Amino acid sequence: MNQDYLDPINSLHVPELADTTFAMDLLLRSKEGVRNIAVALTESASPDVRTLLRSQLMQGIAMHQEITELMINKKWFHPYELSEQYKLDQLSANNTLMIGKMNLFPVETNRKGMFDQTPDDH
Amino acid sequence: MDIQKLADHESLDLHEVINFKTLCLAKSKLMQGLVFDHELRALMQKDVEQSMQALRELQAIYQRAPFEAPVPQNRPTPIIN
Amino acid sequence: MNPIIETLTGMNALSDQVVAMDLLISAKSGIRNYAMAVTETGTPEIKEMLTRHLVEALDMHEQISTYMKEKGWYHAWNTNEQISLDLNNINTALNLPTL
Amino acid sequence: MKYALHEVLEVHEIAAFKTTCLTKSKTMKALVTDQSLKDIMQKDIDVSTRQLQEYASILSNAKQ
Repeated sequence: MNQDYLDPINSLHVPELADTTFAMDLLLRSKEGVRNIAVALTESASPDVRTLLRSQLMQGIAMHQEITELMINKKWFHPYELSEQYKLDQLSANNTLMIGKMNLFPVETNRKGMFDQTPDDH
Repeated sequence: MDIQKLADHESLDLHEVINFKTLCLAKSKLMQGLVFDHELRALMQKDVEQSMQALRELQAIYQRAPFEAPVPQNRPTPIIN
Repeated sequence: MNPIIETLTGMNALSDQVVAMDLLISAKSGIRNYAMAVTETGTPEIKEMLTRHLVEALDMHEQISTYMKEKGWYHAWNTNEQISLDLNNINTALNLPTL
Repeated sequence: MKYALHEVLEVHEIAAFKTTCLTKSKTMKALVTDQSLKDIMQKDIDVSTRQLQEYASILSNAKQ
């Protein structure tokens, strides 16, 4: 890939790259969620809080299972073939490093002026 | 004797850390376009640079995983039919 | 603790309270361990087993914390009281003679 | 192998943890006077025993 991020050649593998990245993000967040709820459960004593957290914990585990299966089915995740997983890990690291090097936002991103006034305030 | 290879469990931990770092890098990079505050944006840029350095180092160590394999140019299975 | 064993072993410091606290802490770290493990597995068989064990660990944690609350060894809603109890326990532990 | 490597490693960790828990509960139960605490500990012993047997069967499945 070249350094010009507006070059259409660079959009060649973008849909996969985007979807795999977001799926991996969802997977990690669902993991984090389950762990956070479990920790919270060990610290909570009120029965209603515990009931709520418990049902959310089960929901979180189910969600984690769903996203895992989806990623395996789509071949974005290979927990059983580690060499395949290794290739994906290195590829997405390389791709993201390349994005990291791009100058994506060369101009000012401060858009505060768009929000500072109320509509009637001319 | 191959003393360079990593143990199974540390290789799997590396897999976790690499994917986590990759996501952190992508988020910090892309979120800069949404941020208003200069200092926050500068901090995110600093995080991007540090993450890139960290990711390169992680990648280098990851090559010593027992399940290491030649990395192809592109993903083997495109999702667009 | 059983007075005979107490004198035999010189472990009169290992009261029921300490044992119960140990059980509570084990249950807690068990739950955290299970939560980690459950989110690392994809094989349905293992995941189902670990989820079941997680629920059992939650039940155990609930039982032991209820028991300790009834005994007055655990004040979940009264921080000050919990702190005095903690300080008391700390002192007991610090003043234990080293065998 | 039927299971993924990381799963086997997780089960191994949990099994190690549970083994020490079971050992502790078994020995400490003898030192306890209160009957309801004894009951809870007995339940813990029963549940942990069954759980450990399940881990043992998974781990022996995983062994090549």
